[in-house]
Amino acid sequence: MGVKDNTLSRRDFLKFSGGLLASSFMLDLDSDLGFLVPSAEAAAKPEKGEKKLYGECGICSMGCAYIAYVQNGRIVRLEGNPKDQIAEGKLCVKGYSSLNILYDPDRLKYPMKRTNPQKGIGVDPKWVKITWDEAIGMVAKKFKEVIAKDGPQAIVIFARGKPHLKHFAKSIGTPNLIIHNSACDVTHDIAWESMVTGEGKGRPFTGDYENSRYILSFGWDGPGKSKNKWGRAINNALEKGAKLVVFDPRLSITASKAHEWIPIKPGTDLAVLLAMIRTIINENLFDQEFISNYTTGFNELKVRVQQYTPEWAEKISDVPAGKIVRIAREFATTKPAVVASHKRDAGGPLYSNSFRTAQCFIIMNTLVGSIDRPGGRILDRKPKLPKEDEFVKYPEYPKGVKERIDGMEKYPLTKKGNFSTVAQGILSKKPYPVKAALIWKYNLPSFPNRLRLEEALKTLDFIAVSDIYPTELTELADVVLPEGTFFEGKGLKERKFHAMYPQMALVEGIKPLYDTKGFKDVLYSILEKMGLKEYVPDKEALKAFSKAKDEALGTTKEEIRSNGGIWTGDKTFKPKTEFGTPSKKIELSPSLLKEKGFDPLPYWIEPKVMPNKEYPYRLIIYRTPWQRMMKTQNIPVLMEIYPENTVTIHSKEAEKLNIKEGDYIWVESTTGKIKVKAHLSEGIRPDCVAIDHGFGHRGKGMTVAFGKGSNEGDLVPDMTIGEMLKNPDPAANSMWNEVVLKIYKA
Amino acid sequence: MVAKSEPLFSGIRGFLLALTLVGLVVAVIRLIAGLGATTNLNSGYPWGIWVFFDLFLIPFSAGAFTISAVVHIFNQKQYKPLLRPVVLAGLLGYSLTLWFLLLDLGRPDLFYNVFIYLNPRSFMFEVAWCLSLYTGVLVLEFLPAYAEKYNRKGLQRGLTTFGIVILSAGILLSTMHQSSLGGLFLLMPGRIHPLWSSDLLALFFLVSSVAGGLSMIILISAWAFRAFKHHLDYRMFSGIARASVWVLGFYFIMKIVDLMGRHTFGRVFEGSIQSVLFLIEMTIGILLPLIMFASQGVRESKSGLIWAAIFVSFGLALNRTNIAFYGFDPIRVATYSPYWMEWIATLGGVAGAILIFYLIARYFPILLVPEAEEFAEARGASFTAVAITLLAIGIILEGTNPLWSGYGVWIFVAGLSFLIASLEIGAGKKMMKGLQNAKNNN
Amino acid sequence: MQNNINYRSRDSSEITYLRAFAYRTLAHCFIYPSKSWISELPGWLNTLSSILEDFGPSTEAVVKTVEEIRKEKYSLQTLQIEYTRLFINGAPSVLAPPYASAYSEERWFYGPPAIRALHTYQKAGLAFSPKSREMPDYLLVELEFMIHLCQNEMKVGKSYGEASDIREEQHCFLTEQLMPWVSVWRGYVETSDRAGFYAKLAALINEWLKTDAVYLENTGERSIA
Amino acid sequence: MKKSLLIDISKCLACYSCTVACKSANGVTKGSFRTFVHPYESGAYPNVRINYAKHFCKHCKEPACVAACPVQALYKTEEGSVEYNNKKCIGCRYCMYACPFSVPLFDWHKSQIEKPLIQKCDFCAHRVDGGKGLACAQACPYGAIMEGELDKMLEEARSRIQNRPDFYIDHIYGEKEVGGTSVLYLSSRPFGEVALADVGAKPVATRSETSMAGMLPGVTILALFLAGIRWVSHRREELSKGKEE
Repeated sequence: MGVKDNTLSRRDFLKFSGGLLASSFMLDLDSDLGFLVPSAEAAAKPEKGEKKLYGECGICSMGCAYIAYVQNGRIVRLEGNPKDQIAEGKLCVKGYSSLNILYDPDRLKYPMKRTNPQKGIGVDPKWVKITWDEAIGMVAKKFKEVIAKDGPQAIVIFARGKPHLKHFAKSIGTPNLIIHNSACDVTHDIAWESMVTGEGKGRPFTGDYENSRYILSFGWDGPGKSKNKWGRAINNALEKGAKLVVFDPRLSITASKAHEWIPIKPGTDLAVLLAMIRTIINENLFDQEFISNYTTGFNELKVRVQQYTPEWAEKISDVPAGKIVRIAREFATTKPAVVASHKRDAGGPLYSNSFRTAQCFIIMNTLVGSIDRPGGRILDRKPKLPKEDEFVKYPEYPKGVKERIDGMEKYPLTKKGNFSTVAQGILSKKPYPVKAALIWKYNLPSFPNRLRLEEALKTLDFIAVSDIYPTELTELADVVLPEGTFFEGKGLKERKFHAMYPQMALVEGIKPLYDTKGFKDVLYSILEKMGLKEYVPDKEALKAFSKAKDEALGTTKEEIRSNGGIWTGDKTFKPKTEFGTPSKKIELSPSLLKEKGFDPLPYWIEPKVMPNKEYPYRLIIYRTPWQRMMKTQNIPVLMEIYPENTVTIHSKEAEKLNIKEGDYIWVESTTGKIKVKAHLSEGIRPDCVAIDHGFGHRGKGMTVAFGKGSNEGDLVPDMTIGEMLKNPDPAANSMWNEVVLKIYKA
Repeated sequence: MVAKSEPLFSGIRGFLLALTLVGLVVAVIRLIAGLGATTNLNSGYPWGIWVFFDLFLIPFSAGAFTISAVVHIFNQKQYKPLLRPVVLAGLLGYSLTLWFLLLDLGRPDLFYNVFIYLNPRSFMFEVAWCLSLYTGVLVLEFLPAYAEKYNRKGLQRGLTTFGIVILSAGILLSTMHQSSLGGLFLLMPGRIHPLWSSDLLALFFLVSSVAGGLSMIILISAWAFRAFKHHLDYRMFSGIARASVWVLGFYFIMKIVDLMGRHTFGRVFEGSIQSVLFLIEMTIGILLPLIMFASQGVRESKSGLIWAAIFVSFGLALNRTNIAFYGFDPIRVATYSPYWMEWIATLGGVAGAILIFYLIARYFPILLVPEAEEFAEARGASFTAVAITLLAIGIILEGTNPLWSGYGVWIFVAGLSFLIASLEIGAGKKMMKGLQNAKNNN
Repeated sequence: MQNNINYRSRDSSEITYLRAFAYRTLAHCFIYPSKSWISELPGWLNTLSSILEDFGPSTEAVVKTVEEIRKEKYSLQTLQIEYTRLFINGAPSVLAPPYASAYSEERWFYGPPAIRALHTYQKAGLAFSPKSREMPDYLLVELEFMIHLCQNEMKVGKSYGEASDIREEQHCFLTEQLMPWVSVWRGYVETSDRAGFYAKLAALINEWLKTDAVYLENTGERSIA
Repeated sequence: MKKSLLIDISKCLACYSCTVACKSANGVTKGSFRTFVHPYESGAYPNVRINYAKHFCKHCKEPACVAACPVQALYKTEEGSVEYNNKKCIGCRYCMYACPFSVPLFDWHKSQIEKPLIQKCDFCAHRVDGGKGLACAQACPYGAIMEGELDKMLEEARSRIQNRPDFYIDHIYGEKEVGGTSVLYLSSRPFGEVALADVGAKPVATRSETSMAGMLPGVTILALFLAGIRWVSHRREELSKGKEE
């Protein structure tokens, strides 16, 4: 640029010619600099003032739509989008502080590969920055090698069950897509699918709690997890005079707002529910009209529950029979009433009987006519959009091995993978050896007994990890594929999990800060590099698909933008009269379970473990409002509020053990032990201790999170598939709370 | 003056010097690293040993204004030999106080803001200004020794002329800040144990400071004269002892009446730690020395006087610590015990003060100068004029301009000082003469 | 040294060109190591050292560092590992991110220094190239900006008023934006670099910035006079 | 217009959105907070309650901290807020003692170079994130914090109590406390349980101000008294001298 004609003195010229080729004399900026380009516009109109940018918060599955205010290319603050039915103009503590993730210096910035053959947590992988081409080439090459030598099943993919991931796994021919559902909501999933929505259709998260008059919670703590729509809903419902009753061994935040907190014995919610169902049926308090019009299997259910008297339940659960009967009556006679539920409540993957508990939640809601009715649990109301497979066609997928490394092919209903059994599957090399893994945004502490998985992953030849942060898992990776944050993506997002009516949120995104790539693109690039072009969607087809979507919505992004970033469909609520089951009714005695050889009706199952002399306490895992799983611990402000997790112990028990507030104590199970800070409280059952999730990162790359608190998952046993099968649970849940403990001063 | 044969920093003085230096180093660390890193201060106890120490040091140093009042206002000339050592001790006490305050400030770099942005409603403002002004006054009061040593005639003349004004200002400022110190605690009624939390705190602080000052006169003189191996006639303290009886008695009765008036007398015997401490304070700190000073035997015994004075000082220290710490309900749940750095800085400061006292006493005419501080007389008329002017300016500033009212206070106090100085014998005489002349002329 | 640049006798646009070239070379030395980069490195360093040599006794340290770098041989992989570890992501964590914001009060990237830099670029009529994925306070962007300013100075040539304005601009950006954080950053690099190359390079960049600031100060006075 | 906040403790779900929003809106540095939510447990198992209350500056009508501050670093504005001038503050921490609500906090963790300050809510007088209004109220997802004019907020509080008389304690904390504050609290549990103590209706500042007001007259009387004594004592000396002569 512009300096070619500047001549140099002779002496200089001699000097330079000794050093460089003449062509280098030019101050050529384009080859490796060229960040700045002359622009008359920039000088005339330097960026000032604020720009609005719409987006969707990616911290949790609520997906609140936000408005970001941008100054000088930097987001300075976030607000909830008032037009969004989920955000209602607000975000939560994690959402507000999520800018810290976007601008976190610790983020993964470029693709990297390992140069140190030695692998382990805390061992320097000696990263080397590579280009995306190289990175994807490495993954593709390795995968091809593995497929050629050991077959596609030797590749395990750990990732969320997005359609493109399922597609990727099928395209390369591996059955091993390990989704986290066994640790998340698998029990609810299967209960809903078999009873209401139909196989493979999933489950709703939505609840019209705001309009409920009687809300029952069995371990559900939505408001206490910063699910801010639910917090508002409960506050509003209470203001309107609703009654809230919470069964929970721990005085959760929801329980703190409840009219009644019943410290039930952990793992016995099922007994109370069965007795309640019996009471409601025998006293004819159920919604006759709803039951006769929209359900099947009522009589079988009636017969089944006769054995479960309130007195029987009292003995098991510590809840007085009179209380059970009273609450059952109140629940059935105050309309609308609802059993609130989300993921890791008593019906979640916590206990051996959780699947049956989840089933009872649905039965309770059905008995009072609260399935897809105002004030009840609401089925999804997504916008009617064309499906991708209508536009993008793929050839038939290769037929591979059916057996999965986590043994889940033995479970006819859940095909999503199992966090509890995968490690032992890999280690035992049964039914086949595994050689490579592709992992997307899962971290070791998300698994029960992470040490076993660490051991298993170390036996693999090749691991590729895609994440935002250098988590402890990335320390085991051979290739790191950095992903952008939710601030850096673009598109239109469905309001899915908590929507009462169809809505779409516009996601605009800022210019990515680093050389990151979305995982979907990464997957397609890998396929392409592997020579599986036929499984990469055609660009034209995708364009047509996106156009069809716009047409279906009857609007454009620009229009949505000018309307405040949200597209809203028909708001009127039309209760469903048909459901997804084969009978199109809510099946109280589901045919699907019968068909797959399971008992269709709920029955009492003892919790797997009971406190004993050596291990006198039960573990309760809970989640704080200010942390989201293992995602938000590198946010300085959140760690300032609450620098490490604690174990909540009943004050009297602590006194016995001479433990004081703030003491560090050992919490030990048969699987492992962790050191945690003690918090004394009267708000917990004396035979339980509660630990909150989200701490104990071992990855030093996350400088804020590293070394703070402990991971309670280290106490939870993983299992072989054989052990898992011993538990009569069609959902194969991970049983996070089936742990007994001893505690002692550190 | 003083035997100069002794080595300067040997034995105990060497130790003091070492302690002073270590204290200084710690203080410098504190002034760089900040309060959190170098102290155990916390949000429950934002003030610590430095402030507690100041709370004791200030009334203890009240000896300086007490002795000036005794000598020059009450005209008890026999105490003149004690004037300089006690004033010097007072000066060092106040300097040390200011040093500790500086260490304790969160933003020592901005200390001067106290003199720029004024809030006359604040007791802290009053204390800060009084402390600074009074320390200045004490320097002036000490200057005669300097002027004598270096034979500065001009300065001497000035000092004899304005000496009485300076001294009066010192007394007024002392009264003000001694009571303001108690006033500081008026803003925290709920936090101080009812045994101490009285509306009369300011008055209590003032009266107890006079008692403390009287005892300090005894202690400092005894120590100073002994340190330099001079003879001191202890019988001269009997007047101070008698005065102490009155002051302590008044203080004691006031305390009892106050407790009765607030219906908290019963709590004296409630058995809590605070009540025990209160009892110790009242018995060992007030009653015991009161009885001792009242008995002639003690008054004539050297050790008796010293012990009684020690008890008074102890009572004073205990009283201030009780109010600020033991009887204080922390702002948040917290505990406080000084960090080693706080101790070192404190001890270093005290050691430094003792050392400086020794050095000054060694090189300046401090001890055994019975003829010190004779003030010139007969400036009555001009002083009266100045007094009236200053008082007027002070009132105008105070009344009209809120921005300047903070300065008005001090101008007013200066006016009062001149007023005290003007009302003197000479002036009276002159006035009489003037009147007679006028009559005669008529 | 005998062959120091004599500010008074030398053509100022020539000096500016050399300065631009120094910035260009330093920036080039800082890009991520590749095969071609490492094979060209001795040439670049030779040139750099001969330019720097001209800038008087205050650059003695600079020249020494250049010599040191030149003498030592570094394997490509070592340099890549160190680069990644120091400036991108490393174990245990990124040690010396080359962004000004990393050394401001808050821990965030794209902090006030980035915004300040962006404003300066915009004022100088520069915008971010749409293909670049960097933040405004990235070391290379800031060095590139200095080159742009040098080029501007060459363009206006000898019209002293304008040239001195641009010099003022350079001096300002150098002392207020670049130097404060580079001096801190250099400390981090020096304590953490295991290979030694980047420690020296960082020291070199830091030294050069200081030298250039002194030069700009001197000539600034001259041009005013 | 008098700014005001109404805090409904019964609606607080301890999420700390207010704390986080306050910090980023006001650029509060690491380790310092201007508002914080505390849990308060009361009762014994199984009849336990936990309540969560946000604590921050109440912006008193007659603020003790303003009376206490020797350098006017704390001052009351027309809108009713008590603001802080960090350029004047000398860090004496008397405000921490004076505040009846234990609000001001000092940056203990900061070195002298980092310029420690007093941290206290100033009703978002100096927002750095470009936003307007009160950050905590805007952030609160649960309607536990409401921003508005003082009279309107009092009205709102009264109507809430009226609508749910069995639920709320019939008292608006802050309406009369220490002479009235700009921050009002509603609660379904006794205020003592959430560390909103009974501080009385009298402003704390008046106690010290009464005492302060007595200072100058007191000193004047003292001065006259001293002058008198001096005159008498010297006169006596002169007389005795005269006798000797």
